[in-house]
Amino acid sequence: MTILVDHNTRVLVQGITGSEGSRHTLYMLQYGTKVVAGVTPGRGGQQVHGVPVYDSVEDALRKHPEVNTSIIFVPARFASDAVYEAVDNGIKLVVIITEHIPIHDAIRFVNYAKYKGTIIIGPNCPGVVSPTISKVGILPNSVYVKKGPVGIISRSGTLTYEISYHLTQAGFGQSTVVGIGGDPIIGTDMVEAALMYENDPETKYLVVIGEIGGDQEERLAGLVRDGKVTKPIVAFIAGRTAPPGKRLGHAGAIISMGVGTYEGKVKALESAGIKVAKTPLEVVKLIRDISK
Amino acid sequence: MTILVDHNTRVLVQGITGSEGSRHTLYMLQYGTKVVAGVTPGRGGQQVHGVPVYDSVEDALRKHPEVNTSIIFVPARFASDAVYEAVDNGIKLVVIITEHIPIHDAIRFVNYAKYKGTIIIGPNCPGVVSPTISKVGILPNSVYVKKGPVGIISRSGTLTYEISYHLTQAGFGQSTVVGIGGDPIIGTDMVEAALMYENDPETKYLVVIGEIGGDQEERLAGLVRDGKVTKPIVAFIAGRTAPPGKRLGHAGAIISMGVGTYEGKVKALESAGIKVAKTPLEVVKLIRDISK
Amino acid sequence: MRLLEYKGKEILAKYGVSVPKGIVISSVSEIDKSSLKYPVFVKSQVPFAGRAKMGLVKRANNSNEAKQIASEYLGKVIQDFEVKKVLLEEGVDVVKEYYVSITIDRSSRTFIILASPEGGVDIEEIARTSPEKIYRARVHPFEGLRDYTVNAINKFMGFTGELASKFASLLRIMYNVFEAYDAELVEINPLALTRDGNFVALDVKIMIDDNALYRHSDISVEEEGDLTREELEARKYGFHYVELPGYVGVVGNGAGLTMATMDLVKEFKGEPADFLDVGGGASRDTVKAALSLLLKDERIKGIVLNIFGGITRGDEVAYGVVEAFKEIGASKPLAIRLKGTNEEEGRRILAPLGVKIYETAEEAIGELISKLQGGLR
Amino acid sequence: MRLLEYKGKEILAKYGVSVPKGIVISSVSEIDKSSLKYPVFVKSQVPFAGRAKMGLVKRANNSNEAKQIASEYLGKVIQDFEVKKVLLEEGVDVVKEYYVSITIDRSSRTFIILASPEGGVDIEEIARTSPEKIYRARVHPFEGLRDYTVNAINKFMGFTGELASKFASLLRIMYNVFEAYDAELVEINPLALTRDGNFVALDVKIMIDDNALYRHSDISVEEEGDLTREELEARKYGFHYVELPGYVGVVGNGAGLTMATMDLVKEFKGEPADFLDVGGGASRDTVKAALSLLLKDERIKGIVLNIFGGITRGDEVAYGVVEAFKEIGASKPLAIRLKGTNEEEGRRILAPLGVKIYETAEEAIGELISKLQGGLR
Repeated sequence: MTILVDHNTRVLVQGITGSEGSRHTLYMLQYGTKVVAGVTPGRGGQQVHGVPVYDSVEDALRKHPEVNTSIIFVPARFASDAVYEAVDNGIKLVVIITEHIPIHDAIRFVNYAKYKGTIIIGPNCPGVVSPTISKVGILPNSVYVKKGPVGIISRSGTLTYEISYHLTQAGFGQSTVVGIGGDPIIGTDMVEAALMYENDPETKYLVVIGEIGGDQEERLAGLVRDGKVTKPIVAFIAGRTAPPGKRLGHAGAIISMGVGTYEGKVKALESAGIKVAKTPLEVVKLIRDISK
Repeated sequence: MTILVDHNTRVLVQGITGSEGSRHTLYMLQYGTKVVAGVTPGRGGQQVHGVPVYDSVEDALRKHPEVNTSIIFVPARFASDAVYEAVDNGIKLVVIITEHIPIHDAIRFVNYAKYKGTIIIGPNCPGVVSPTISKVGILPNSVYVKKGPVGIISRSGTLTYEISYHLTQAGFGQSTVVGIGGDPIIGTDMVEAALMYENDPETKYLVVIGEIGGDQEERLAGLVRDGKVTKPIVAFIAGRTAPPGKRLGHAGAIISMGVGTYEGKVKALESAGIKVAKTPLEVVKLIRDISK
Repeated sequence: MRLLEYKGKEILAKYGVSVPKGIVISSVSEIDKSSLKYPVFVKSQVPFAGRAKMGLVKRANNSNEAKQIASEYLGKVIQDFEVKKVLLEEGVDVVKEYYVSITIDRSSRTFIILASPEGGVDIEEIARTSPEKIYRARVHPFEGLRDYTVNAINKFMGFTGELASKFASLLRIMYNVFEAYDAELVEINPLALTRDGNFVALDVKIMIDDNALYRHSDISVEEEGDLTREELEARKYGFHYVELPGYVGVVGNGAGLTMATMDLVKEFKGEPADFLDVGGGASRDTVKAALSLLLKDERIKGIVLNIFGGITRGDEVAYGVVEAFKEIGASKPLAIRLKGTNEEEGRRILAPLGVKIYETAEEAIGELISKLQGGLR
Repeated sequence: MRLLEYKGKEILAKYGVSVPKGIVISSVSEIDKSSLKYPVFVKSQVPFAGRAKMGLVKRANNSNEAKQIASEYLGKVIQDFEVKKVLLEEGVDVVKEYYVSITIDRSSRTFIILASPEGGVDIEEIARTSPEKIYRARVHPFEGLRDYTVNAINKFMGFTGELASKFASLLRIMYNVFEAYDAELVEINPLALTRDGNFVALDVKIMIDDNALYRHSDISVEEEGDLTREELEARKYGFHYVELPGYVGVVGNGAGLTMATMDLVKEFKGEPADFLDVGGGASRDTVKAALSLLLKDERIKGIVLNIFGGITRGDEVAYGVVEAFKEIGASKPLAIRLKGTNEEEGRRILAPLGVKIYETAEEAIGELISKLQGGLR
């Protein structure tokens, strides 16, 4: 088993005719993902890499009622609309790749999706992959070649690929890898993702890739202390050398109100018995130690 | 067993110092309801019929964490605020007696409550009573004196008392009686209430008191046809002689777009095998027939 | 409350919707002062549908005709409503007529937009005869009107390009008005597409939630005069009253019980003359006013008062009855059914009147109607 | 984007918040034209905190003093930011100072109001030393700011009667501004209670979500001049850049990987000179601009470029490097780590430069730093 994405995943690509949407549709198809339809308003009737394009989600679902997952490449100004369209049409998992979505928009659609029972991953995230099974995202195909016992939750994009790559090189395949996104407001946070893995029998260990800013890592530590997450965890937190009060790229990565420092996170994690790696490569070492 | 209200019900009265709030607090106490606290902003520290009054729900819950139910008597202009306060404080059942709440307010707080997992009964409703156990409402104590196998769902107030009275006179006690309210937008509709009764082993028969207008009765009939509600139902629909396009009292009771006629409702109900009584007294006769 | 056409148009125009050029008058003399181009449509301002069929909208080719029609309308009483305003509008060069409205969808607890390329006719008629010609788009208040919804409606309506963006703006304005005014309905029917490619609202129906009127000081009930006499009376005393064509007066407490009482009157072969719900917790003043209204109504031959007390107290009801009788006189047979809260006190207060108090509504109505029908024969 | 104080005050004042009487100047000559009553506070307009301690706010007793202070501020470059505006404000008769702000609460995904009777100091300081003095009220966007929340805040702050209703209005205005401007923060600190019983915003900090700036045409970035040089440059090329005090230039793709690269530099006993994230799917132009910025920075002795391609393509990155080298010259040691999408093409394109391409970031950084430290010794 995996979380979020599995053999039954049938994908709709919103914004399929854009350059990113089109390119990653190809990559997903190459990976083996069942991409069954795409949407771009006004482009109904076209095809992108053999995938039929529709004017609206409603039109697409009428022809492809098996769709249960959507991935959004729509530009930021129109992305919120695409999210509502997916949610209102009852799609159960929506992965938002788009970055630069206004935070006031995100806070509303994330709450709306939760209210409607749709899981949102992102925005500003690399997506989800269950290696060798299905990928709904932009993670590089070449990295995700091995199924295995490690579940990854990451606030980062490229750093995830980096760590996944090293894990795979060292023989540790992954059950599912979730890039939850780096924005301050995201649909599924570290804690929620960890609870999903908790119910997945194939995931034996968790790798959590955090960053400075926010309190997700601290809340995850709380969950572990409360016994609600019981699987062994190895964490890596980026931003040890980041100065407070500055945003480092991600809007999410800012230390404020004394919350979200590297030290605070490491302390919280370690006090909950979570191993914290100092470098990306050390993650592999710690997972190896645990798995012995 | 009962639905919504039982031996564990602990009630907070919002608007307890108003004349209605105060009077019905007394009646509820006399009925045996565990009314443990009341709220009126600015009146914290007072008592109403021995029930302590607080300035806010937060204050009340701090002292009475056992509260799980709220009843709202706050005047219409302030009632929405009271609902949000109850919902935000995690109260699981909120019964709104107040009438004349603007419909745009209701549509928002009803959706908000659903999103937060709070059950709303009303607005503009007589409340809920599980006879001899607990009452959260304004239904007359003298009518609700007998526990029994009949579950009542009603869009009406006084008509409910009338029919309950006749049922009790005829020996048919009630498990729970829910006055769902007569406004166009209500927190729990006939269909939702029927599904609650479906899971209550003590409820053997349902009495549904409908009215012209809306499509709740039609949707209930659909549920019965789909086998989702299986208990025998007797219905009475008020407004057989009402002219179309006119509102009869309740904002809910208006026939429009050809939806909500008496004939349409009776047809839908009967085609689902539901008996429809022509007069309130006939309800008793039909229940007697069914129970034989 | 249903706004009169001109008021609804004023609001939509303020938000940017095109409406025909026109003037609202309350006296014929105002017509001469206007600079309207003839022909014009002279439209009596009444708060109900079907004006054209009732001859309440007519075409005038010059100001004399306009004055003649307007003077015929002004002061006319139709369905108990007195016409106090008349709208004169210039014609519009119409290519096609559409229907569009926003209202509340009870079952999904959302707003809903209805749009149809078949305008000008009654939407209930379209809904009955060709429901596939109406597009229904739900709009959740938590998300607002989204582009994807607007696109879907445009597609259904067959609007593309510039027309689609004009219709999109129109929908957004309607939605804003719907929210801003606590409306239960904002309807444009017909919505005209003109020869020069614009949308013009030919007729407008806006219904405002009575319970939210306090938030809308620009809408004044009395001044607009768009309520019937009974509605105004009912508003004053806080009961709900609807006139019906029969001869048996019906008073109850609670809408359901009152409707059920009407239904029983019919079941006993009588004809209800009204629906009058004194509401929950009615005071003696309300009961007195309600009963007085019916006692004074010459159509009404007898009255049934059906009370099952909950919030409503039997003693208050009884005092109201006593006071009404004192003031108007016991001119008509009255059958009282009184149960519930303070029933015993009520009976004691009513005893001096010598009126029979029944145990059930069936008995009360049965006896009253056989008495009346005896009297009518 | 952090608005300059005067701009934040303008917005709040427009919505009805009282601010001290004052003028904004961009040249000293404007002071004579004003009718300010002295003494005034002369406040340099810079987008960061701690002005008072840095001597960037001073009191002037007459116009000569004001002119002298203003001329000292105008044109001054502080933390790489050039002061272009100065605010002169009359004093306010303060009884007590409070703190109030609205921001976003990530974990609950709601808005949050923070209020404290301890104003004037840094809120992070209060949060650390006496967290019980801060009231935190969550406001869900689906319900908006409710009375019960306002009441609770008033109670905590100790406001009753008229003061409570004035503070309630203030909160509502702040909330409206917060929503209307896509703000991430609306903060008034200190909020003064004046002797005549009014609230006056003495200092204001508004942060607008960069991603929503397109909706706010009244806020123009360049014109306000409230961005540092690097921020402006980064905005132009679409990468994220933060200057740090070290000597090792860091470029990565993705915030996490770039931070991890910085951390590795430190781990290998180097000092990162910057955080530069070229973002996802960076074009050759972006890479070229990023690298050029660091190549030109004299503080920087060597650069590590750490790319793990996903959206970002190795060939594009490589072309960017080649072009930067062509333009600026290979003046500093560069350690490149390139993995992922189109890695092989990238290596091929970079081959002519003779730069070593590493397999892991650890190797690249390790070798670079030992080379630099060798050179520094």
